[in-house]
Amino acid sequence: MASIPSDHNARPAAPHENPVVASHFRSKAEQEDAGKMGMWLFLTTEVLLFGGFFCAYAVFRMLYPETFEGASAKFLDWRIGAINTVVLLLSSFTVAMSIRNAQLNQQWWLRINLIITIACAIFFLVTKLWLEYWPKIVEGKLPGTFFTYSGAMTDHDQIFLSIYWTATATHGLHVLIGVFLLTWLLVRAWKLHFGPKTYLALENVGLYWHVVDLIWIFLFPLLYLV
Amino acid sequence: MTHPSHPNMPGESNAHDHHEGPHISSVRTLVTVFVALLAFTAITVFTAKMTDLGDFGDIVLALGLASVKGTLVCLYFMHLRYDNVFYSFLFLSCLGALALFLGLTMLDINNRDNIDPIRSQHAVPVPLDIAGRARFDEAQRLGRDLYMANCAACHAVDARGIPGLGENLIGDSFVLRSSDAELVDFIIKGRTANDPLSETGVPMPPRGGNPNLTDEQIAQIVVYVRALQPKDAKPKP
Amino acid sequence: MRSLPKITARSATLGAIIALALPCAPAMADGVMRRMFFPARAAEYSGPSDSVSFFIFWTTAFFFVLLMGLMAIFVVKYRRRPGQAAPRSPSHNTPLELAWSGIPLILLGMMFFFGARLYIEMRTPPIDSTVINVTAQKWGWTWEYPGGEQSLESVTLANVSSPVFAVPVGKPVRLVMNSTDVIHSLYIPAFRDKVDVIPNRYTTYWFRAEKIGEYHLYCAEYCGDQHSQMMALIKVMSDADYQEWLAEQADTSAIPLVELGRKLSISAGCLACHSLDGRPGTGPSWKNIWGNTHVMTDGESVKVDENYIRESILEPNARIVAGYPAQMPTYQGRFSDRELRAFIAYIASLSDDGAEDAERMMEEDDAEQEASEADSPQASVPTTDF
Amino acid sequence: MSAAHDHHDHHPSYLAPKETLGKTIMSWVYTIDHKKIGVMYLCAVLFAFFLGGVLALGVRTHLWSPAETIVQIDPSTGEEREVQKERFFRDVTITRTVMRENEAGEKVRAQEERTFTSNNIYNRVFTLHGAVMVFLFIIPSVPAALGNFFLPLMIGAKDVAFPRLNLLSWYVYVFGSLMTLGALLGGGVETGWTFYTPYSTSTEFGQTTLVALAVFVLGFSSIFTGLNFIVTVHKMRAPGMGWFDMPLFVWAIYATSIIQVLATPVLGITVLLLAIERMFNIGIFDPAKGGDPILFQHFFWFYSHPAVYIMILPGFGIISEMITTHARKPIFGYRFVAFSSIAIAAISFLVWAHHMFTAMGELAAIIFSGLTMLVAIPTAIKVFAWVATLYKGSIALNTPMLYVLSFLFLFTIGGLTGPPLAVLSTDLHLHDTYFVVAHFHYVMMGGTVIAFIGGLHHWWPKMFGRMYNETFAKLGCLLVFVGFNLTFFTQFFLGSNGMPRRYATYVEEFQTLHQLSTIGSYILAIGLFVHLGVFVMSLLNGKKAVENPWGSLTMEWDTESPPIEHNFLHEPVATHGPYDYDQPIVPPRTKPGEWPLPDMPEGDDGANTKRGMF
Repeated sequence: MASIPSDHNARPAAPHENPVVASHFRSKAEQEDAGKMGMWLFLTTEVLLFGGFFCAYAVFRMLYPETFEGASAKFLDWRIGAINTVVLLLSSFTVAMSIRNAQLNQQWWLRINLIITIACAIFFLVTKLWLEYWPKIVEGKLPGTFFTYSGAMTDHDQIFLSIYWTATATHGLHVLIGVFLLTWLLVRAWKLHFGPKTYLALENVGLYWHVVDLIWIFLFPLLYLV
Repeated sequence: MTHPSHPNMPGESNAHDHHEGPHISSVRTLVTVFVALLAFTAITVFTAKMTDLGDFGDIVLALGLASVKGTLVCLYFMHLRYDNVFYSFLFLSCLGALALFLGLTMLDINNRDNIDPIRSQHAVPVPLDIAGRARFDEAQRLGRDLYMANCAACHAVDARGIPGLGENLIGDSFVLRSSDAELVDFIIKGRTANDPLSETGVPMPPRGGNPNLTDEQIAQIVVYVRALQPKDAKPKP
Repeated sequence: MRSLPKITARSATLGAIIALALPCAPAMADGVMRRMFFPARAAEYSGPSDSVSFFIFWTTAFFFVLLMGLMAIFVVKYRRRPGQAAPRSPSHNTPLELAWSGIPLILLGMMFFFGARLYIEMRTPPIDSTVINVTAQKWGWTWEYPGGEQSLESVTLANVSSPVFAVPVGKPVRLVMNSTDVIHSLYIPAFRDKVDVIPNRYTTYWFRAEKIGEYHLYCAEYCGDQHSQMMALIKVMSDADYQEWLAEQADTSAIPLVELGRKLSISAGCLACHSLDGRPGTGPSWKNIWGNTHVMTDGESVKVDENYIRESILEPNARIVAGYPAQMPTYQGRFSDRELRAFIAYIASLSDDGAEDAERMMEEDDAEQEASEADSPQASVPTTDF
Repeated sequence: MSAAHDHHDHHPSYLAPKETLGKTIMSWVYTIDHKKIGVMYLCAVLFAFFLGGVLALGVRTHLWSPAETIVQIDPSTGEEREVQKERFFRDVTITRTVMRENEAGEKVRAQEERTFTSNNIYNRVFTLHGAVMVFLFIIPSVPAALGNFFLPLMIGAKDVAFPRLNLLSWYVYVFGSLMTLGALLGGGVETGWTFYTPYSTSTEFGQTTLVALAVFVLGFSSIFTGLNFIVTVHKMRAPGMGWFDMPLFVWAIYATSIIQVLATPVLGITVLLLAIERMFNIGIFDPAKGGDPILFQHFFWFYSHPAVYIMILPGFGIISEMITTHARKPIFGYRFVAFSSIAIAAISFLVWAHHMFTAMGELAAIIFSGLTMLVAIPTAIKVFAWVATLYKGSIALNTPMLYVLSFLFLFTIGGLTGPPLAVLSTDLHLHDTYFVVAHFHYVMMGGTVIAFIGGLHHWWPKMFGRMYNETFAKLGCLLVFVGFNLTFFTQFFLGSNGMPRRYATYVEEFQTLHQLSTIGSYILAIGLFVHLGVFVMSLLNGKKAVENPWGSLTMEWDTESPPIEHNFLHEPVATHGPYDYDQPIVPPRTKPGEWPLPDMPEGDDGANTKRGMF
């Protein structure tokens, strides 16, 4: 996608030195502002999408406080949640750093920070699947039809589990999408697509990644702690 | 291939707001924010696990700390502090929409039976709640007879259950943990055998299979069963 | 050029006509308007509810006439004429704009206030209300009167046999409602109220009937195939009639078994799904099924006999006839043993070759009735099926 | 790249065919031109409108007679007798093959019969009528078809901010529509378009899950369109065009887009949870498992009430454009009208639960009833402003203006029948009756659809460069107006007399009104077909349209009819307001100078946007 027309005999300019403005924009600034505003608008939709889970959580917590008070300790291990929180915070930090790297044209640091971010994201997913989801599947701590856990104490445990599974699975899906986006960024970083003038894609994916982190910041205490 | 912007355009100002170049975060700021986030996470975990502020207090504290963390992420990692103020406005308006959604929905669900002062008493009449201690003994006596006539066949005369038929009512955690009103409600509705929460695999017929049992009589049965339970058992008020 | 005073004069005339018409409104409202707009008023709060409606109606009608009148005048007066440009006129007028924001706000505030005040009344049942337990299910209503009586009377509404429910005139009645399956909504147009009936929750509908008569009851929340046939007839009767009616419903022992089954199948809403003419509905038709063999969804073949019918009523989803949805709610705890036998006898009697079986069951029942009457004259002590 | 653009011939219209048929088709399939996408949306939504209309006629025809063939028991004698009534939908028995275990425990194929009763078929038809009309037609109709075409033209931009996202939104829309059509063919849905739980989670023999997922997919299309428009309005206005120099259609689309972006995600999560509930019984909305069916209604209406304004706001915008142009008057109270759009968008998030007054708690009901009253204010401001705009105008009684007048008539009725539904005590009587049906058809069809058809006439010369037959168009308008009123005005009386909605059968006292309504629906359908004929004839041999046939002052008329591929030959500059009809002379809009137009073939146009944007 990023091949540069090379019918000129001069050295093809590195992509990050030669930003392209699409024909329907009046200027590069207009294009970049538009791109970023589009991303922010998309992020508002993400927040409201997860808002549905938060609303369901709040309502059922209000209806069945006895279930929700005990459920986190009964079904979830806060240590795994805490580790994952730290990992996500670290990845957020490295993404923020990588934007700085692009702004200062530190190409190697940019790549290293992106690699750390991707590693964190994959670590998060692996922990989630291997240490959290798999044991629960084995024990039958599943929502709805698949709920076979034998140690249930209150009527509404499975409501908690339904919210836990749908919310964390949706969040996990966003992390997975983030992994793909970050990998795409890494490939582009290797092709020198990012520099002080051209880091919009990096910034936008970064914003997305921060929102994924932000949602986890709220999911973690609600599901694992209180 | 591209064309430069028009420098003399009168309406340029609406196209973009920052000319002086983007803000570059310093390493120190980012590291400080990251460390602060870790610290707040540690505080959240610590307070939730080690202190007991009650259900409500725990939630308020945890959400308060999460909000602080979220604000830090927004302001510094997401650059809102230095960026176009319209983005902050956008983000806040979506949080506002979310707050409306959450707040008004909870307002409805929390208050749905409140305005009518007598309905909540009559919907599921529980003698313990409306008649107080005075009628307790009588209710227990009536409940015993009703229990023997309607429940003993499956739950045994001593209420300790019959394998393959009825659950043990004295030691069962479900019975112990449920409030009186919940138990009455449960008996009225019954439970089918294929309900995933059924522990016996045997259906509990609504109203114990006797349609003539009134809600009040069921409540009397509950009073009787409570009397059989160990003295230190504390069902929810 | 048209001068401004002329227009004002014309608007003033229009305004005067409307102003003159307004005082007549209440008088008209009670006559022609009410017949056009609303069904009979039968409950205490039907009248107040209509009054709020008419307040809204006349307010909105005023604005409608005003707007459409102005529009019509402008269109005629300022229609395009060749070679004549539009005269200049101001393109905004802040006081006017504020006025047409503010005045509607005040009127709307009044509407809201009247409506909310009446609403609180309509949702606060008096403490001395008679409580009737209402159960809704696909597709029928069951009213359980304070003494445990259930309606056995039925009428035909929209070609469907529907139950009749009696209520006393002048006394507050409170329906405590619950649904066994999906959301329904109890709606009696003559009472001007409807309340949703929600599974796993009790909702309340109260009224004080004022006028003796017969009124329709509908289900107003969409609930599936026979939603439109989930009707009933409310009979408002004098207290004496009401007590007599209750006594009639209470004593079923004199009703022959097949007849009892027929009555129950209407009042319990069975016929919403099970036709009597052989046409398949949501459930299999009852015509000629007695003694037949059904193929179940799991491939098993089952003969329709006493045990099978009993099981189908009490545990309907244990075995489903192939080709039908598992829709039927359980009737566990709803019928006495005799009532179950009544169903069986009635279904048997609907088959060409089931008449003998039905006869036999009726004879057995007669014998049993006699025996129990001899045994204890008051057989209304709660008994268990276990 | 700086080609000479002095000659129009070098810049063919966006409709001009390419060298070969294949290339022409490809130029549409891969297009990122907002005009082509707008036209493709137009075709798609008109198809949806046709489909929904046919389903509506089915509903109305079925309701011609009150009840079906049934065995009736005479209450006095206890005898059974048969009553015969012809109805439109009949019982249908289908045979299907199922896998079944035989006695030996092996799976074998077996034939199974299943009967769909006429009621059941009626339920499926009205459900799909609602779902198709709401999700496939009205929501995308004005914003995605007319908005896509005219929003960039009206603000003097070459395209929307994200052209590819725009094309993607069309494909997502088509995909969602195909899922809905697939559901229609695969057995249909019988839940009502509102999918209320627990009914929707417990029905069998239907494609509820598929339709829920289709709605999820369509939500993305809606979000993409809204997001695109917000950024376009913010960033791509012509030089000199401030916020209060924008046409009111742009304001309306902007307000609509805000709602689309903020409300649609909640619909997404709602239908997603519904689909998961149906697949895995997770119990969040299922009362049998401790879930709360009323919570579903909150979720659903938090989107679906604002969605009402997604439907009607763009219609308001069209009316503002048409009324100023054809009365040659500046809109009365521009700022009040512009802000009222934003106010409606904001208030729309506060009123959703007035759909649930019979189900919810009393305190919340009172609060929501009070908040609902607020919506009436900005709406009233608009209607007053439109009528005031006519004052001292020069009103041309052509088809667009006739549509404006019928809009004002119908929408005012629709709006004024809102208060009885927002006031608590009266709503208890009218909720879920035909009164509601009539009310929202007056708003959605009498409002949005009338504005949409009027707008099509208004902009038709610009979109396709052809005039239409004025006489037949007026005839169509008359038929639509008469048919519509006959269809739906009767329903107010049905409703206030206590006829509940979604009824396949009804008691006989309502028959006369139902039959009047059915007759009206056929007149309405004939009127719509007249319009279809007018449009087809116009495309085939309509008179060629000039650049600005109505003498309008908004920017989209400053280019050729139909517009060239890159909209404007010279860069447009906002030198005067959109409604300066009272100015004796308006300065020309074009600014001499460079206005780069790529002269490459349409299919390769993506090269220009290669890296930067979506």
